[in-house]
Amino acid sequence: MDILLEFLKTTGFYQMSPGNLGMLLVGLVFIALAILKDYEPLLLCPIGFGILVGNIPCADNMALGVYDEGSVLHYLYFGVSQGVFPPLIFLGIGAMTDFSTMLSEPKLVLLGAAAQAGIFLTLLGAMFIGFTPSEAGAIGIIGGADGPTAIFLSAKLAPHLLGAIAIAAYSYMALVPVIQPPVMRLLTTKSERLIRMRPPRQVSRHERILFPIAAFLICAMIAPGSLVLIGMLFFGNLLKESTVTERLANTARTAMIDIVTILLGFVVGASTDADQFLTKQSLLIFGLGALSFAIATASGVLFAKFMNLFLHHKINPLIGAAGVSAVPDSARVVQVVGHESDPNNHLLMHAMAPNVAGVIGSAIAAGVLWSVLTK
Amino acid sequence: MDILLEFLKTTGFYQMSPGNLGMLLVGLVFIALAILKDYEPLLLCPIGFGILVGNIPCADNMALGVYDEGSVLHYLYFGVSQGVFPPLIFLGIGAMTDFSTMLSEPKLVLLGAAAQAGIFLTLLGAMFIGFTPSEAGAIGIIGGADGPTAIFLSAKLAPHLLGAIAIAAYSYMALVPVIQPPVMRLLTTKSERLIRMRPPRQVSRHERILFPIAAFLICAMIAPGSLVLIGMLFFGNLLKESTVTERLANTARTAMIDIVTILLGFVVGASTDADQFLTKQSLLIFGLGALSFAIATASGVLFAKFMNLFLHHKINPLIGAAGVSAVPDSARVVQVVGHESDPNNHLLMHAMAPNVAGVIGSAIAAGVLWSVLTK
Amino acid sequence: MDILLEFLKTTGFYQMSPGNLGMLLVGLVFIALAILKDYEPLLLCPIGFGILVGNIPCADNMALGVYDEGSVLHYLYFGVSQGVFPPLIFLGIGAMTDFSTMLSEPKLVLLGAAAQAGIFLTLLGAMFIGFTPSEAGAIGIIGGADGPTAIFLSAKLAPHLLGAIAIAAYSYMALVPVIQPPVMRLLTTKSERLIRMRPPRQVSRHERILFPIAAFLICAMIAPGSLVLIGMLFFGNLLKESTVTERLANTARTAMIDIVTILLGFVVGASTDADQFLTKQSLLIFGLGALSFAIATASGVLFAKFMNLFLHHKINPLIGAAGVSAVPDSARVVQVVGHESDPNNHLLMHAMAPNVAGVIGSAIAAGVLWSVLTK
Amino acid sequence: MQLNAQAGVLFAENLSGVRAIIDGNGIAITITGLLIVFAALAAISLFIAALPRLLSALGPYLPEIESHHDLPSGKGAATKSSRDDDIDPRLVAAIGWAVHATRQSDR
Amino acid sequence: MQLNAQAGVLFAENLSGVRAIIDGNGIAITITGLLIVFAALAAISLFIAALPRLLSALGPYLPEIESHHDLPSGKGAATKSSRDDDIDPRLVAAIGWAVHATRQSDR
Amino acid sequence: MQLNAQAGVLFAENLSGVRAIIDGNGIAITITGLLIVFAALAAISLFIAALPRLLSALGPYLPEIESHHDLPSGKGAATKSSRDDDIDPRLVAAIGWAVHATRQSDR
Ligand code: NA
Ligand code: NA
Ligand code: NA
Repeated sequence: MDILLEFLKTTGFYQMSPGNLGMLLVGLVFIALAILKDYEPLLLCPIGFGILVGNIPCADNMALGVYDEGSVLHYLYFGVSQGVFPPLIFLGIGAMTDFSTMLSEPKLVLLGAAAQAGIFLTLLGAMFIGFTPSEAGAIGIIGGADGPTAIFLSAKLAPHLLGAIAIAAYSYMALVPVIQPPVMRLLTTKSERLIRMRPPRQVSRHERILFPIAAFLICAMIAPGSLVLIGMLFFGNLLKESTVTERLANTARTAMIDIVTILLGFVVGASTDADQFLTKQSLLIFGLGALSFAIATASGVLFAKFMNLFLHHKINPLIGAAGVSAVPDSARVVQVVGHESDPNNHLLMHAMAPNVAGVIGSAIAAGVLWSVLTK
Repeated sequence: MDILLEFLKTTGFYQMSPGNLGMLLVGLVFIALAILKDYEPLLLCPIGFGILVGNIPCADNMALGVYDEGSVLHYLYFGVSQGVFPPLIFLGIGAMTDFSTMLSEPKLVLLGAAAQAGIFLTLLGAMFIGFTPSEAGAIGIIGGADGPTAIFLSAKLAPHLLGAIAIAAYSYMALVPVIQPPVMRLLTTKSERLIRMRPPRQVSRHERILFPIAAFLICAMIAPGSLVLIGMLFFGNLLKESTVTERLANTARTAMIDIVTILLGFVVGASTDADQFLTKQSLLIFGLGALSFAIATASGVLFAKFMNLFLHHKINPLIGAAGVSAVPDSARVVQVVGHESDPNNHLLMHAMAPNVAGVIGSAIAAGVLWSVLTK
Repeated sequence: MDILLEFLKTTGFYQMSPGNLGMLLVGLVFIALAILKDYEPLLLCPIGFGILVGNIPCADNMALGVYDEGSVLHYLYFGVSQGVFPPLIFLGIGAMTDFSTMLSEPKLVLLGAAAQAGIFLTLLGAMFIGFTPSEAGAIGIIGGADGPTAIFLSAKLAPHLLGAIAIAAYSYMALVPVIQPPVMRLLTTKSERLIRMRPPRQVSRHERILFPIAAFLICAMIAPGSLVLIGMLFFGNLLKESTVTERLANTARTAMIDIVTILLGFVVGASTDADQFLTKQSLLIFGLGALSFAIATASGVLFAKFMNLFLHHKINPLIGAAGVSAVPDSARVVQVVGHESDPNNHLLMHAMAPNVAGVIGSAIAAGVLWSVLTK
Repeated sequence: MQLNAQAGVLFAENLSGVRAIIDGNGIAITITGLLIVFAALAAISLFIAALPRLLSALGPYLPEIESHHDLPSGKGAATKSSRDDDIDPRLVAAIGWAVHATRQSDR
Repeated sequence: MQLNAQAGVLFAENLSGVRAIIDGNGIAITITGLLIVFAALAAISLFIAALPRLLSALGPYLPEIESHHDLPSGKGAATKSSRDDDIDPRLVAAIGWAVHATRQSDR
Repeated sequence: MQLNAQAGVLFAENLSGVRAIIDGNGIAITITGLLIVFAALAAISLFIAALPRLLSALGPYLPEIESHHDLPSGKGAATKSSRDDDIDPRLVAAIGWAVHATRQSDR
């Protein structure tokens, strides 16, 4: 009965470590938040279940985990480790995003730039704590509040931190309704929160078709490092707006993005094996991540107040908070916080402009960081 | 005109062997069974056409076949040879399976365990005939009556037998309506076949959401080797039952599983080049496969009779036959054979409980075999 | 501020070359033709945007382009460079093609053979100009008027010309309404253009199921080199016609073909980096490509006139032009040109027969060329 | 070909018969396998049986699961949920026709 | 760049003109190619022409092809065919409205 | 494990504090990054602001964008557009029922 005894040594019970047990709890919490609180369920549910899968302890002679050459999870993880999945998700996002609000209120685009200050201040913080410049760049991008961008950049600059950065980015994106409101209330006065925006104008079809082409050329010429992410985003949007490629856009925003979302979330979760994941670095990354979301929110709000110094039609500074991206949750937060002060003030549509601008902004920031920090 | 003569030597007519001709006939029979008899058409039709493709003789200097480095079919076959396709199919199956019946009648789960005896007795038989332990394990899994599990395990334990094992597994799954009924009639009395089951109780949403999470943890802790298959199965089921990820579940059970099913069937068929496939071993595997299905059926039925010794509300032992999995065909066979004795006895819904338990059971068995037999 | 200066050197403005600028214009023209003229938008729109992406100049130390090892575009380009995408597209085309017209008028199949003369005469022309035999074969296949076939063959015979050949093939497929009509008018008399065709007969389900199986065996036995393309085409068609695999056919002709079409077009476009693409060879290839479409059209028309010498019920020779494939545009051109002479003469349905036969014909031609020209 | 040849060689050298089963630990593997499969499925069976009692004990603490709507992919709210939009125009036509026919026939 | 340069070299060294065609077996390739393409498509054409007669000869032995239903993926019968379920609520609303409006206007 | 260990070593050797920021060009990176992000989004913003004027200036030369139909995949016109075909029979039934019920109740 050696075989049975040998087998029992390979079971999870025999090999379970406190770290794995802790991570299993984290996975369960992610799933609970997704199902009970409806926090980004399309991301937290796959990541949560992936964490469960990644933290079942396994014998060393079986290639099972994300990091084991030749295992199925290793092949699926390829899409993450080589940065293939994020651009495909951007393609689908492009094919579902409507840039109309942004086209009708171009000045709000700048709020999407301001919120990226969170990225760079976090980078400085990470350097201060002792991370290398490359690591600091990858950690800073958490402040971009954009999962695919964070995965793409950390795969290039700091692959050994990819798991922690991805989990931090997605966790805080899910926690946007918790993190942002206090910062927003702190930095705005009651009268600022009451400002109403003018209704956006109607945007023509010609504008919507020309925009993705021109915006791609502008971004890619200025920051070629963002070429792939930005290219896929606007390519998807052109497929949507051109109307002659409707069937392609439809597949990109349904079957294709769903398949990639399932696999990406699952393997990102499965990459959090406690042995690799529970380190002092990961904890620091989580701390810096929370900081970066707060800074990004503050930057957006303060920049809106700064713009108001020069504008005749004032901007409601709450809208600046949507510049962090975390589409669409931070735009919803703006709506909710605005609602508290004036139940008849509807800011959601206006907040979408800095919201999608923030996606572009953090992709450009990623391109700059990649270009500057790569050897 | 050397070129023309040279070319004529590369045509199929010039190079055709009796083995290839025989396999072409097998392919045509598979397609005919799928279309005319409706036997598992989603599997037999792709496999059958794949057999045609794999048995057109080709010149050696062109990389065309599944085993030729750099050929298109070789790249597609990667999903089979590395075991990537089976977990993806399990993801889709999880997203379409309703475990309600099983949740309402937990004791029927044990029938899904009993039927796996077919796997292990076939393993002993294969060792007896002279197969190595690894080969015997891969052959035994045919008795699990689960195509993806069989492919996954043979890719790990005996890649050189993968084609024969896959074809045997899928053939007998299609032939379940032929193999099972005589065994079932032989081992049950008329009065046993007349036993009626109590109607299943209603299952709450909380139960259906908690089940995939808990069942995954139980299985993966006990048999980590089944981690990937079982993980994907219950992950898909959680996507379905959580309701907050409905769009992901929907893609997993339509576009994703369809694409993988097409490619998997096609390349499994194309891997049966007669030169590699028509061997004494393949014939032995086919013989052992038929045996394993019969043993599995008998084990399920007999274990149901054994359980009845202790139960107040007796189980109709026909239901034990559904424990082999081969979802949903063997559950239908139970319904049909029960119907013969009493046209008002509807066993289909009850048979689904051991049927899906059998899927779990054979995935666990595969995990144990992999763990025990791998070096 | 070295960092800023260094960064500015990596921007597109600093590195832009006249060649890249020219290609960006070409990309914009492709997109404009797709959206404004509705010329093959599902192909020209992805290719056009891909050309934009491929011609943004990038720093050498970032792996961004199609030809840079380890870049995302490189991984996606794998499907083109290894010929994986074309068979998958053929699978989808098979699942959407209705061969009924061809089954009801078998003699029109020969027109699909005649039009392939364009392939071989172009091959002679390319040899005459100084291309190697392998290169000449890959260039000749442009005359097959079938994008996936052209990509598949050039990946095998002349990978360094793949970009130019693919762009030429798709450009001329889009320009079929411009290239074909003058040739057709030149080679037919008014009275020939007025010939009416008999209405096609009804085709039975048995015929439609048996056809893909038998046609596959015939083609693959005669030209094994066409095995993969032809195999996928008829496999897709069997999935469609068998009716028992409707869900697989449906996914193959929607989600699957859409995903592959998006990626293939995009990376083919992105492979046209001016440094690699703007060469004397590319210009020659474009010239030969235009020639090959004209020759193919002429061959089809003239062969129809030749067949009329022996036929009682004359064929309208315009239909011969549809033999080039370029499905469905060349069939539409036949309808339009026929319409000019007699507004009540509807040739579209009849033109579909040589049109789909032309797809089969060029796949076989590709198989022969591969077999004859490969070492 | 090569794989096969290799397999053939192995096959020829293999033991067979009861000796092969004993040397290959066949019996131990079988017992281990069946034990584990039964243990796992019995554990699942017991868990399922205990689940309703567990849930009713937890009842007061358990959150109500709201009927959630399906969010678009966690990003891109500025989106057009394509599926909701494709009311088939033919369906609208059909409804229109049905209503029209109803009213016609009522007159 | 490298590929291209290499190709350029080949190109410069290549023969051209009629000599290149002869040396490269151009004529033989063309004849072979066209023969094979015609042979294959003629064979298909003949097969199609013979098919109706073949089928009517086989008629009595040929099974009727039943109208099959589409099975869910060969596994997982305990499934919910999702596509059948998604009657758009907006459509139901539209129908309801149409019927309501009809009745209103009839009064 | 290895990756981690390696990272740990790097981490231990790394500088930290203000010195690390200066040595790592942190300030320059931050300024460059923010400048580029603002430059790009400001350029987009200006382009968008100019777009309506640009379009109205180009107005007479701009082609009308016709409402295109969606072509099947650029090949295979002899196709069946599957999506158009799936009017749900249950919907037809529902419409039929609704109309029937309306007429019934009107009588
Ligand atoms: Na952002
Ligand atoms: Na089983
Ligand atoms: Na063609």
